Amino acid sequence: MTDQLTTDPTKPAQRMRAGSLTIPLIPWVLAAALVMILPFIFTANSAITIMNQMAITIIFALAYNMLLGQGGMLSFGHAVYAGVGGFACVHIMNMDDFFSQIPLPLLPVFGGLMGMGLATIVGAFSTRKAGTVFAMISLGVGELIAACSVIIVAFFGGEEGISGDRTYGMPFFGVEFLQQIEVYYLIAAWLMISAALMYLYSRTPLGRMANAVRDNPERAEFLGYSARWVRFFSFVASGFFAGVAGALFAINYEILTEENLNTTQSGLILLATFLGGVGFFFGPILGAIVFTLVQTVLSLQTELWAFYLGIVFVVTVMFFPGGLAGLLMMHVPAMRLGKLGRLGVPYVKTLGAGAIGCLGAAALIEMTFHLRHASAGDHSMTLYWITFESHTILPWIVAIAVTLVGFGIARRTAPALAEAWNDANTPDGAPR
Amino acid sequence: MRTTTMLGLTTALTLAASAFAAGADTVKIAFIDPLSGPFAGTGTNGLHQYEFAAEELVNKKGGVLDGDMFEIVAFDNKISPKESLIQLQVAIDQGIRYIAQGNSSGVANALTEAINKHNRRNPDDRVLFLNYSAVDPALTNDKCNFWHFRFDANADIKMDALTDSIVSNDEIEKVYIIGQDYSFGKAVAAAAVRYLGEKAPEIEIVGNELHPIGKVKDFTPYSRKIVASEADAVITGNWGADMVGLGKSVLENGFTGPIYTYYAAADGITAAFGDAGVGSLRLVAEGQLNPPPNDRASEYIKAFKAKYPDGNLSQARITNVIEMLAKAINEAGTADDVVPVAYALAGMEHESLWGGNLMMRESDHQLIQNVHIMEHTNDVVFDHDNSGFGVKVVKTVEMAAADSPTTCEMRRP
Amino acid sequence: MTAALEMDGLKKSFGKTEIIRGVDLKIGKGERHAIIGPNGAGKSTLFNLITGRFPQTEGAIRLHGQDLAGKAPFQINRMGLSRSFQITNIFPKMSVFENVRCSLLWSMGYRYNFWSMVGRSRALTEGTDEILDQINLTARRDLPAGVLSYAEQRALEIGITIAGGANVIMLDEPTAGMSHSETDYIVDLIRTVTEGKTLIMVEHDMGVVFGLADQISVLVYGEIIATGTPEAVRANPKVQEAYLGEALEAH
Amino acid sequence: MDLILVNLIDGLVTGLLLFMLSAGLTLIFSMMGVLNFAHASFYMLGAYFAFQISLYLGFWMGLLIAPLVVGVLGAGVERYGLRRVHQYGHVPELIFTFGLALLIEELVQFIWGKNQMPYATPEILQFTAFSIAGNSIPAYKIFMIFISVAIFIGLLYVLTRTRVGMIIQAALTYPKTVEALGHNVPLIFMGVFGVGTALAGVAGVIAGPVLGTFPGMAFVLGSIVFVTIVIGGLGSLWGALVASLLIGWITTFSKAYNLRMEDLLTWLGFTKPQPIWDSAWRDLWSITSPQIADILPYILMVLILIFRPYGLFGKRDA
Repeated sequence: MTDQLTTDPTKPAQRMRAGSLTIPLIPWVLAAALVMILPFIFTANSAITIMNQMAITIIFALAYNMLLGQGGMLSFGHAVYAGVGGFACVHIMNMDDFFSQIPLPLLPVFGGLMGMGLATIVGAFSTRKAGTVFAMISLGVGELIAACSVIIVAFFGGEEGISGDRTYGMPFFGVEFLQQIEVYYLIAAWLMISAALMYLYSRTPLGRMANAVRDNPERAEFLGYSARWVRFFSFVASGFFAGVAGALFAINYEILTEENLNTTQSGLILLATFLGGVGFFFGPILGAIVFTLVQTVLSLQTELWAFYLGIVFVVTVMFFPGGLAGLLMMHVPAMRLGKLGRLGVPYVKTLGAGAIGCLGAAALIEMTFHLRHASAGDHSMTLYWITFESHTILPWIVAIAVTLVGFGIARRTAPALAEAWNDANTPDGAPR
Repeated sequence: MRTTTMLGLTTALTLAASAFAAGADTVKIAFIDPLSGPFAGTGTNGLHQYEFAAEELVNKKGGVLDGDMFEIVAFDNKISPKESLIQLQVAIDQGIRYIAQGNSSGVANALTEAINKHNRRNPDDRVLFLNYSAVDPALTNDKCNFWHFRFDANADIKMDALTDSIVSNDEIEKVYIIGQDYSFGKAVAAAAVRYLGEKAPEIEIVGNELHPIGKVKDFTPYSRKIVASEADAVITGNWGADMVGLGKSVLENGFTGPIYTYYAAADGITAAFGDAGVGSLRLVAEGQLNPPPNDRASEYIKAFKAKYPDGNLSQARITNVIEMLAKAINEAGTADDVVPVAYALAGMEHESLWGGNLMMRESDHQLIQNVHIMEHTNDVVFDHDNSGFGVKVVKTVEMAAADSPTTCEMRRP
Repeated sequence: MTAALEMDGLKKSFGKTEIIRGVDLKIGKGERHAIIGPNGAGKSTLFNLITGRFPQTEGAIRLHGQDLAGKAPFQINRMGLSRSFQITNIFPKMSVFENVRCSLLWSMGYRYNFWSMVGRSRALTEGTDEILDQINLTARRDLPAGVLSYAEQRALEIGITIAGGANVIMLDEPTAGMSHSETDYIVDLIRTVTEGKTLIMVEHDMGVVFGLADQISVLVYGEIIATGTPEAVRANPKVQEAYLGEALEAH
Repeated sequence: MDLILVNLIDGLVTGLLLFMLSAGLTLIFSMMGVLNFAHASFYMLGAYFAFQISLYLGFWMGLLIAPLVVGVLGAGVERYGLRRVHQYGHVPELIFTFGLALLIEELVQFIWGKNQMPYATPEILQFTAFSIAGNSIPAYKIFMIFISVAIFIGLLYVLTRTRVGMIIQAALTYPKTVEALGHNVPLIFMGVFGVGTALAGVAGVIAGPVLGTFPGMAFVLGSIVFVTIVIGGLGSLWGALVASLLIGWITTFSKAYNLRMEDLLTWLGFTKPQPIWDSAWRDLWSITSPQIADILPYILMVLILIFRPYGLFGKRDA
């Protein structure tokens, strides 16, 4: 026991100490560069629209994760803070005299303040408890405000929502934001600013205490911090950035409707955040990217996209509670040991086969769906760029065979992968 | 880790932009409506009607111009305004110039605004909006624009016809108005009050109320009130599950008078009412299926049912959209520049497949057409939902509201 | 001179059961005071009352002469009282370093600060490392606290408790469930880190009690039956009768 | 007034239906400490299964078989899903059931499509039981009341009068002790989950024909069920009953009577701004009670959570 405690204290500590003093700059610089370059790679307006949507979702998901991941508060109604921020911004856009006095890039500040204002009011009573009580209050408030959106027409515009025109703002260095690409850079700038601020927030005393309160609210109270106020401040900060996301939505789409507030939207952001992983700062970023792609791109390919998303989500919760980010970070120890390469071949063998099996299973699902729901005369269907007759036996045999073989190989090679995994995570020379 | 993300992003975005190559010999029409989620049934059925109409009415006759074929490209908007705007952008990027949408006035509002802004900001790739179903009167009034054309009769026109029918029925002395609590439900209620007040002030409106949209589990309390009010007729703009829920509950609780509706047919609603709705359900709509207006229409319906046995020819106006668009493109001599096409469409007169004349009013781009009052019955040639029940025309208002006023101030290029 | 901690007719009932039945106790500044008593005597309840976890039913508690009635745990902590728990109560997912740093934040005046980086404050980092050094956990600095051994977690618990610089330290059975060598280690640790502070502890291990305390109170069925120096308590017949008996003789 | 009596009966039907759902949910909550977001999805599955069975074997066999199938499915979800997620903590558990609810909705659409199913009440019950001042009470409603009350009494009997019930109650509070006594606690948990979901299944079977069998039926009812058990107090069976009836009557009466916000505001001493159509408050003044009937439970829940976080009948620490 005692010798365990008296191991040489200097070495590992020194190494890590440097890490905790400085904030890693390289990923941020890379991310900024990437964001700058992207529109030159994907030049189509639709690609830019999708990237705008992605950026907005990222900010929103990061804001949401300030609650879920960092504060341990599960909210079922967070869309209302983004929504109300967005609605406020559209109203500002419609105040001709005022709007022509402020440059468009400053608009998100107003959205943020609005989201923050609402969060202050709601947080005043909802953050007294965490857990189920908080979740249920968030659900109740979310439902209430969503229901108000069709009743209080003066502010929310009813089911049609309200729309404005971003170009009526004061020109910003001559830019009037007529084109998607100009909007892209505005959103990208806000993305970087918001992400950086949220990251920095997590490094402040309050941000650290949010983690402490999440893990053990009682202990935090005995350290001089009121768990309630820590939660409250996190909630308000999260409301601000959600409002910023809402404002950017208003700028990008120039319209806000009931769907920005409803519980479906709140549920989706929970889905995206959890899919990405709540345990790491970059988790929600991954989640938002993947989720937006599924929603806008996969949905062009199959009408069953929500079904697949549901499966992926449930599987994630069951087997990878750390989400995508957790999966990636599982590889860090192996990388530290410089043995990441050893996983390559087993990965290709098992995951490749597994992916083929999944594609086969998806094909079976699509074919079943086509068989059941396509119009009776319509026997031909296209899958993976192949057109065939869904009512003949051959495609079924092929799909079943692909599925079975894919999963079969994956299963066969799984032990080898596990072996390789253990190997890659064991320092050389250490006893196995 | 970043590289994997990038890889995924690259593939996905390439996919999104992949269908870039616009075919030289096709005129593409983007169909932006819900194809997944709760309203997918209606959306998919609409898509089939578009595909069938394009094939049957244009492509089989040799296409437009010098043999260009119509192609319907489907986009799933999940009935969300936000998704609709994204898909609109994708469609425009694919070189599509014609946007068809109909489900939800909220989406139509978002689209018409976005298209108006897009056409102003990008004069090189302007698009037209063919609204085939969204009936919010504002779309051809305050919010009208040069790029928007509505092929359905709007809520006011329908209410005009509907109240005509009520007024001509001597047995109706008390009317109950109930609807979903949102813009369309309110518009229906307001129009009903206005027209009844103008046409027959002696008819008493014994109830006028709104209920939350899509949230009501049990309509019994509402039905009780309706029955207790001794109303002779009910007017509602409800659709979907709210229509079935309200209608069934009202009938179950002993109401026997007529229920005037906008959307109580097809999409499972006809089947859900079945025998219970006979003698009560009335529908105001364009497009006559029963009795069949002419042989051509009968053939068309039969061919459609042969191809889509589970489908419903529920939106007859879709054939008008396709035929009139084809005609306009031929008149304009181009499918790429939408401005002459729009000028050709505005003011166009056309004889509908379903009988009667059509006229696209130049002042507000509202199609003027015959509006029918139909009743839910099993005495039909062509049924809905394969249920043996369908709707039959009992009264027709010719060229309804042809001279109705509009507040539209259209700016033309 | 006011006492560090003072209890006056303190009572606590849960429903109809009275757990603390009138406790009067004065603990002077700098005292090392152990509260002992048989199981179910109400020792932990007494701790929970003092630290604001439960509200008392009757009576008063004063910290440096200030009434604690109606104060929440965090307010009491800010007045200079800190406690550890019988069941290890740390932040298991955070690193050892972070555990200690969090407990320093309030006392170093950061409060609800959201504009400065904790990593940038040299004072904070050094302060934390100093504590880690004191509790001999420097080598474990960057591990998640949840993976530490039991004794290490107990050490960390004490570290968290003293880090805030409170001058009244309350330890609830700091050596519960430990082996002999571990116990010795913790006792040494407690002795050093509470130097110059008021220490109040609940403990079962009489070796620990007699090794550390200079005052002992005996709590039986919610009442203090004796208070005094170890020797006096040991000699008190009431105590012997009520509780200690053999345990003390054996020592 | 006669209408009051009629509304009382209607509200009772709504409330009892809600109770059948919330009873299972609250049992599951007191056992696992987690809100099952997918609970209403099992209700939907009950309706769909019963519809499918009724096509071949008639309504009554559907009433018998469908809940069993749903219960077995529910037990399977507990055994292979929740038990696994349990180790990660409460929040992932909640999120798991949330995902499950989405998945079940998609699955139902995948199998049955998106339209409403023509699931109807059995012909033998298609008559008017009695009328009160011209308002007919269908026999099916009486049947619904009868079934719900029977289930409540049965549940109460099993929980308080039988050995199994004793063991369950003990296992809810002291799982470790009960396990030490030689009972298979995981099996009990699985059983309770199965019974809870089967109850939801029964509710689905009997509500499907009147409230409609469509993919959105779970979503429409879903959150209101949580609201019910939160208002009643998490884990309290009596609380669930009282809250269900309360919500049933509140919504029914506020729909049945046109209470206007205008009257309330005037009574409170506010003056109506003129002209009203130009005022920012116009929407507030025009609100009527039927308009907001179905969101009243949410208002009630938020208020209760603010002033009494443990619900009407809940224990403080639950």
